Amino acid sequence: MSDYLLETRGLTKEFKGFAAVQNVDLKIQRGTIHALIGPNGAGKTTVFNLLTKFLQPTRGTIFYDGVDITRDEPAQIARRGVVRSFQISATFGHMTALENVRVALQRRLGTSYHFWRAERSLRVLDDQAMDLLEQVDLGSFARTLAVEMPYGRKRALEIATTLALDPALMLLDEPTQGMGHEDVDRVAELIKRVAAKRTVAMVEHNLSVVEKLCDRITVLQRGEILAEGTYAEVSNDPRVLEAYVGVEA
Amino acid sequence: MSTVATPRHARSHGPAAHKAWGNEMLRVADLHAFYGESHVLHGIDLHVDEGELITLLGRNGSGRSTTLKAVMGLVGRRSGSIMFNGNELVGMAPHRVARLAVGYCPEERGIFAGLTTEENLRLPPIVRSGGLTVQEIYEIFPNLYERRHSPGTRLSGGEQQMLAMARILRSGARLLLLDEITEGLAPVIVKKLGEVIRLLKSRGFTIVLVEQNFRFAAPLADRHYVLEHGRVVMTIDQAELASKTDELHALLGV
Amino acid sequence: MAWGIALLLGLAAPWLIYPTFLMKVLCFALFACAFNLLLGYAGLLSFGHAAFFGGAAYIGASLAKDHGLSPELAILGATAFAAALGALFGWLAIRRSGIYLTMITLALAQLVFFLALQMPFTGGENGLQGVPRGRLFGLIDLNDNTAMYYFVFAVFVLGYWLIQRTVHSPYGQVLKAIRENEPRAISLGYDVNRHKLLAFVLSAGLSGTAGALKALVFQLATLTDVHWHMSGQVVLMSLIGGVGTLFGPAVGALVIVTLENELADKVGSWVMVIMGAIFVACVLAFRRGVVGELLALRGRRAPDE
Amino acid sequence: AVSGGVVKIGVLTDLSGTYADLAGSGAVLATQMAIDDFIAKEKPSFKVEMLTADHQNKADIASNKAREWFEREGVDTATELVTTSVALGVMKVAKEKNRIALISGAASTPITNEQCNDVTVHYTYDTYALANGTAKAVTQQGGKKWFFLTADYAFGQALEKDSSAVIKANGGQVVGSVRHPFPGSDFSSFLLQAQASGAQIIGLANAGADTTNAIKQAAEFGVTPTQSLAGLLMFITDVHALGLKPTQSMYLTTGFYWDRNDETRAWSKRFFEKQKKMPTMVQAGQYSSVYHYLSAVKAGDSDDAATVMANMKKLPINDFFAKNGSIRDDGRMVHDMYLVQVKKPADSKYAWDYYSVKATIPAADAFQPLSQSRCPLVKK
Amino acid sequence: MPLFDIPIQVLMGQLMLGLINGSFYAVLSLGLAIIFGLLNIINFAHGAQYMLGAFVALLAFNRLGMNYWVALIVAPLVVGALGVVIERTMLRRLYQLDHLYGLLLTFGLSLILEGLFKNYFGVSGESYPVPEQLAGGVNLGFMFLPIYRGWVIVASLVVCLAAWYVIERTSLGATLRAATQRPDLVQALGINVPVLVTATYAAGTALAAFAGVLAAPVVQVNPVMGSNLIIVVFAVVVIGGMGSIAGAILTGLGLGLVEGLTKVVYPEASAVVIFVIMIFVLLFRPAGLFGKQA
Ligand SMILES: Nc1ncnc2c1ncn2[C@@H]1O[C@H](COP(=O)(O)OP(=O)(O)OP(=O)(O)O)[C@@H](O)[C@H]1O
Ligand SMILES: Nc1ncnc2c1ncn2[C@@H]1O[C@H](COP(=O)(O)OP(=O)(O)OP(=O)(O)O)[C@@H](O)[C@H]1O
Ligand SMILES: [Mg+2]
Ligand SMILES: [Mg+2]
Repeated sequence: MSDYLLETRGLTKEFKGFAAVQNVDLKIQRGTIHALIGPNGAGKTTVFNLLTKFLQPTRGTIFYDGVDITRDEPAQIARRGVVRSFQISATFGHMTALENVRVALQRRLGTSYHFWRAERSLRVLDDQAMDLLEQVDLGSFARTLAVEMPYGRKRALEIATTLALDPALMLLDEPTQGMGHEDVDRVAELIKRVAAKRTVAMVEHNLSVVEKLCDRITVLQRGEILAEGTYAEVSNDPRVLEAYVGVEA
Repeated sequence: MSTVATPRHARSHGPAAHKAWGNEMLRVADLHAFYGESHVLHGIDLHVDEGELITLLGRNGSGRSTTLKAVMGLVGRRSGSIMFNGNELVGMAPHRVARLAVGYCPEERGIFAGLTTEENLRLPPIVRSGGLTVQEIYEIFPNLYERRHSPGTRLSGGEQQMLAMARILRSGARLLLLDEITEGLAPVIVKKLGEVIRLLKSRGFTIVLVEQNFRFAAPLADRHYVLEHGRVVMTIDQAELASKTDELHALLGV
Repeated sequence: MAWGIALLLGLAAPWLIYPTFLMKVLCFALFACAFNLLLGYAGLLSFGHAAFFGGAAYIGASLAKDHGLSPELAILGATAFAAALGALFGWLAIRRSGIYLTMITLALAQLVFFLALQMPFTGGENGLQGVPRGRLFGLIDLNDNTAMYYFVFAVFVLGYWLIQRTVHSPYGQVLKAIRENEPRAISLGYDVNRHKLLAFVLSAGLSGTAGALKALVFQLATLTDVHWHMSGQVVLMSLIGGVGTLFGPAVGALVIVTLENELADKVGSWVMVIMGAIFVACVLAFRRGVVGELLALRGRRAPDE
Repeated sequence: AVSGGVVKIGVLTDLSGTYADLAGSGAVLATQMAIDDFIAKEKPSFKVEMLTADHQNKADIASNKAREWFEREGVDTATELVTTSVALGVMKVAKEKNRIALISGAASTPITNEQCNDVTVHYTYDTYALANGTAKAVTQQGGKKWFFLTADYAFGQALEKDSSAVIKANGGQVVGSVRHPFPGSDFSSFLLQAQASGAQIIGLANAGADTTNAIKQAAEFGVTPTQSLAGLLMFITDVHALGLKPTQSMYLTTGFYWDRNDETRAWSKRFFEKQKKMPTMVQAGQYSSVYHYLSAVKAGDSDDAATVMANMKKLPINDFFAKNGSIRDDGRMVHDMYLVQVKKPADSKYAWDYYSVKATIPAADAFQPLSQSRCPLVKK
Repeated sequence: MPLFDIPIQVLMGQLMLGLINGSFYAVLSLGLAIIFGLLNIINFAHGAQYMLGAFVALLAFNRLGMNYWVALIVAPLVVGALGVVIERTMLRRLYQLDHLYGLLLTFGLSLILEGLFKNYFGVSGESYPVPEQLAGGVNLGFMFLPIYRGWVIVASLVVCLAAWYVIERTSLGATLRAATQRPDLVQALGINVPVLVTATYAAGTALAAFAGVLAAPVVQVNPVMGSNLIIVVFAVVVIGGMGSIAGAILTGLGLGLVEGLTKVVYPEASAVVIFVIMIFVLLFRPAGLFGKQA
């Protein structure tokens, strides 16, 4: 078994001759929290989209747990245990928080095509769903429709939903985006907690969150890897300071 | 959002009322902005006098771009007051704002894929006399002249950035809202842009500059506003810059 | 409780209202509810549902008339046909989304219309006439209007039950999730296209049931049932009643069929204009439809309902 | 006696669709005229009421309405019933409810063949009469080589088949045919094929807008006058809509022409005053059928279907519409038909002066002979 | 059927006729594509607007004695004005919503228009005479081509080329193309996008009316002339893909030709051939022949 849970080789994505991601060799180590940072448009979200097959890479291969998954369908990737969150909050708006989480849990029952079964058959999942909601402090929101929840709570719900799949690898795209201080801290805490048993890759602009959480950081710029290392290494890299922070150290 | 009332009334008092502000060009007061349900700006206050250049600094996501978009009317919802030369911009359609001689250069550059360089350049209508001619623009940016017939999106990042800026210079806009114009550009082009900005300043343009690249912005600006979580957390005049550098670095997380 | 009352009303109705009219309403109500399963619960607007409804009407009529099948078998056969057709349509259409999907279903339905016009067994523009209602399970003579009514009512209740069960089933939950946020549903590991396809098949199949039933009630199947105006009409029914409400389309069907019937001798040629105006009014002002507006009203009064 | 002292006549027609011009409100007017004339002239002991409805060309609406009329309103006869799918549907309901269906507008022969029943009268015309009349007359006059432009569905195919048989029987020859999709708006391609076929006559085995478009485009492409067109199902409204220029010299068969004699002129002028259009054969036939029906009710002093039918079949029909008319066992009302030729624009002297009557086809020859009937009611 | 051994000349004739029909498809799908490009709305009322164009010409001729050439200008203006009203009062309120509502609204409008005309003018319609200047025909050797038909090809090609030129080669067109890509940004650059949108819808409907006037002397002018045609045009548009203006025009012409050929080889299929092609195109190129892959 390789040390790396996820590995890309020469990953490239071109949009009409414009390379959004170029030759990216990304290695995510098992059991770590790995951050992807970089200026806007550096290609972070695109990398995530490639990893989860929302986009087809133009070139390059992706290995997950040693298996080549470059040709997998998005849903297949998810079933392998790679689950992502979205940059813009992605909940199921007109479903309650509980239902949001339950829909994720439900896949395991294998009844997703059973249109003749009663919804009652899903109640067996309620306890587990409640559990997950409690984990992200949403216990009191269980019966609230997702649209009616404040932004920060929605992101928490999204994380709970992601957790429901018990993913081996979680991909979080700017989990703290659009949150106030308190929310940021709570979500950071949460990520730390859930990352205990799994591998996490995240895109994050909030460097203090990155510093607090991440074991390893990859800095992207214009679709290419600019630097890689621990927070200390990266934050002292003059190229990073120049390109990302915009100040020469 | 009760403060909205004051500037709006000021307008109804006629020209005399805003004369009192001196040659102030733009005043933003208690500006809130929303994207759908997320509340991004929490009461921004700032002002720009004619001929001044100010910068908006802050980390990613602090709301700098949103401030510019809010001025243009490109956010989902906004409240508060934005006075521009005696006109209230809140509630005004974006094209009317532009017609008041406000030029906007978005952070993603917004070069139109289906258009050639020259078509991109000629797209914005002339809103005031005194804009640069296409000839002058090509003199400033010779690269653009060379590539004038190629599709806008085939240009390099730097060229696209020049094009995005050049495009608003032609229209005669007097207030330029520039978002991260040095983003992802090679140092040599950044330097070039610095010269252009100086040139524009000397010609009397008023500029609001959003920058990550503090080194680029510092020597150009008359005043800096530092934003965090949609609020102005610090204002630094050019003169105070040296004394406040540490504080600033802390805020910017450098 | 409300369902109990509705059920009782349905059982008593033929003594109060003209049964043939009621049967027509029920057939269209089932059709509209089935259609709405796709529009309201899977978020897919088909403009080709006439193909399922009318196609099944022909198949059901032919099975009963030319092949001498009993009514229940004819209906089952027609349903299976419509479901298969739905699978085919769906397979082609879900490759695209939004407006494209709508246009594709419309065009495919046009193909079915031409087939219906030309195939020998359909009787061309004369339609398939004189379809025997036959004996249900070989026992009950459906030529008796009351018996026929209760048969239609039973099928409707069954169909409606199946739809509401589908909506509130594990599958329905996934479908709802897909409609709310498709990329998110994919990222949870659901094969979105196959779920959509199933919705297509179910909706088409039940539309077919409704079509075959109607063919038996009126003892004929004609081109009207496969014409694209029929596809438009079922959209209108859903829109009037309330897209995304379970019972709304049935109400919409009642409204439209009543209008059609009443307007026939009152306004004559204005029917089309009036239908068009209702369409426009619904889109501009009452997008929630009758039932949707009522639910919203009740929701406002009792927010935690 | 007449139930309730009232005879109720329901006019179920197309008020808004394709057939609104040839039947539609004109048929309603004709019915009202028949009722008024009957009451004025015969002074019956019963009252007569008329109901109308628009079936929108939908068989289910029609049969639903008919059923409701029969069951709830006590309507005694459903009349007009243009378009065959509607007629067939309503016939079934009439049979079930033991009322009468008086068909004027529908054209197809199954009405009096496979699908016939003993409560239906097919009054004005049918496709056999039209095809037979036109094809026979044209062939006999030397139009031996035919090409068919056929609407690709049952009705068009039936027209083509019936006509072909007649043509061959009269020594003619069918050199080709082309099936065009229905509805079509562009016939130029098919006309070109017809042109290339070397036929003398192009038979239009279609109806309505298809026929008018084909005629119009035939003139445009110079198909006419080198080749002649024969409309197998055409109404005076079609000629009116097209004008005489493209239609001139065409042959067609009709059951009625307003300008045929003083009697037809007198009635048609009354009709014209109200409708601002001259009557089609469907509208004139509608008048005649309703009048005849009421006479039969009076004769038997009953509105019971069997009695009325018996009397309708017994009484001869001789009015401005029909000469030597009688109703056969299969429900077919047979009467003289007329072969007409459309006038050249120069020969048309006044409004609606469209036809010159070339021949009268006697009732006995005009319709499908009973010997060929596929109607089970016909005892052979 | 003795049609497979058709001489080449007949085939040429049929291709010519296909081109004529293709011209109508091209003008109509062009209008649809323009509207779709900027408004993201499938204009279901396109067929009704085409019918309206023909009727305006017919009525103006009957009632006012207006000649064909004037009608060719006036009818598109009148229908375009109606387009302005529709966009301003109705469509405008739907842009925030799912695009399907635009489809439903225009569907309702088409019912209203068709119904009104049926009421007032009956269903058989009337003939519109071929303008004197274009009466008669020329013998091309392989076929007799009515001069009017030749004019149809020329006029539609000219209009299509003009539309293509305006959109692809002028500054107005540049603005339009930019607005389809980023309406918000274009507006922020000082262009009145709402007016542009109104004008675009009006122009699209005017094109439909133009096609209607062109068709008036060829087909019987009646209230249903548009509703059957439009479904075919939708198929044309799906096949072409909503991507490009040139694509809409080329697909329209091409499918006219294909349909023309089918009428000779297997006429029964000519009504469905376009739909069959559509299925195959969707199987192999879901975005259409010229559409941008999603
Ligand atoms: N579908 C697409 N077509 C064309 N270009 C695209 C597409 N998606 C992304 N891009 C371009 O690819 C580049 C990388 O985009 P991406 O979204 O990955 O950036 P990012 O690093 O996530 O930035 P941010 O921090 O703003 O989220 C950008 O220039 C973007 O405009
Ligand atoms: N279209 C949008 N929808 C929802 N949220 C948005 C949108 N655009 C920006 N935001 C959010 O608003 C906040 C402020 O964004 P803004 O773009 O103004 O930041 P910024 O200071 O310009 O930073 P940078 O450009 O470096 O990302 C961020 O949290 C961002 O995620
Ligand atoms: Mg991103
Ligand atoms: Mg920004």
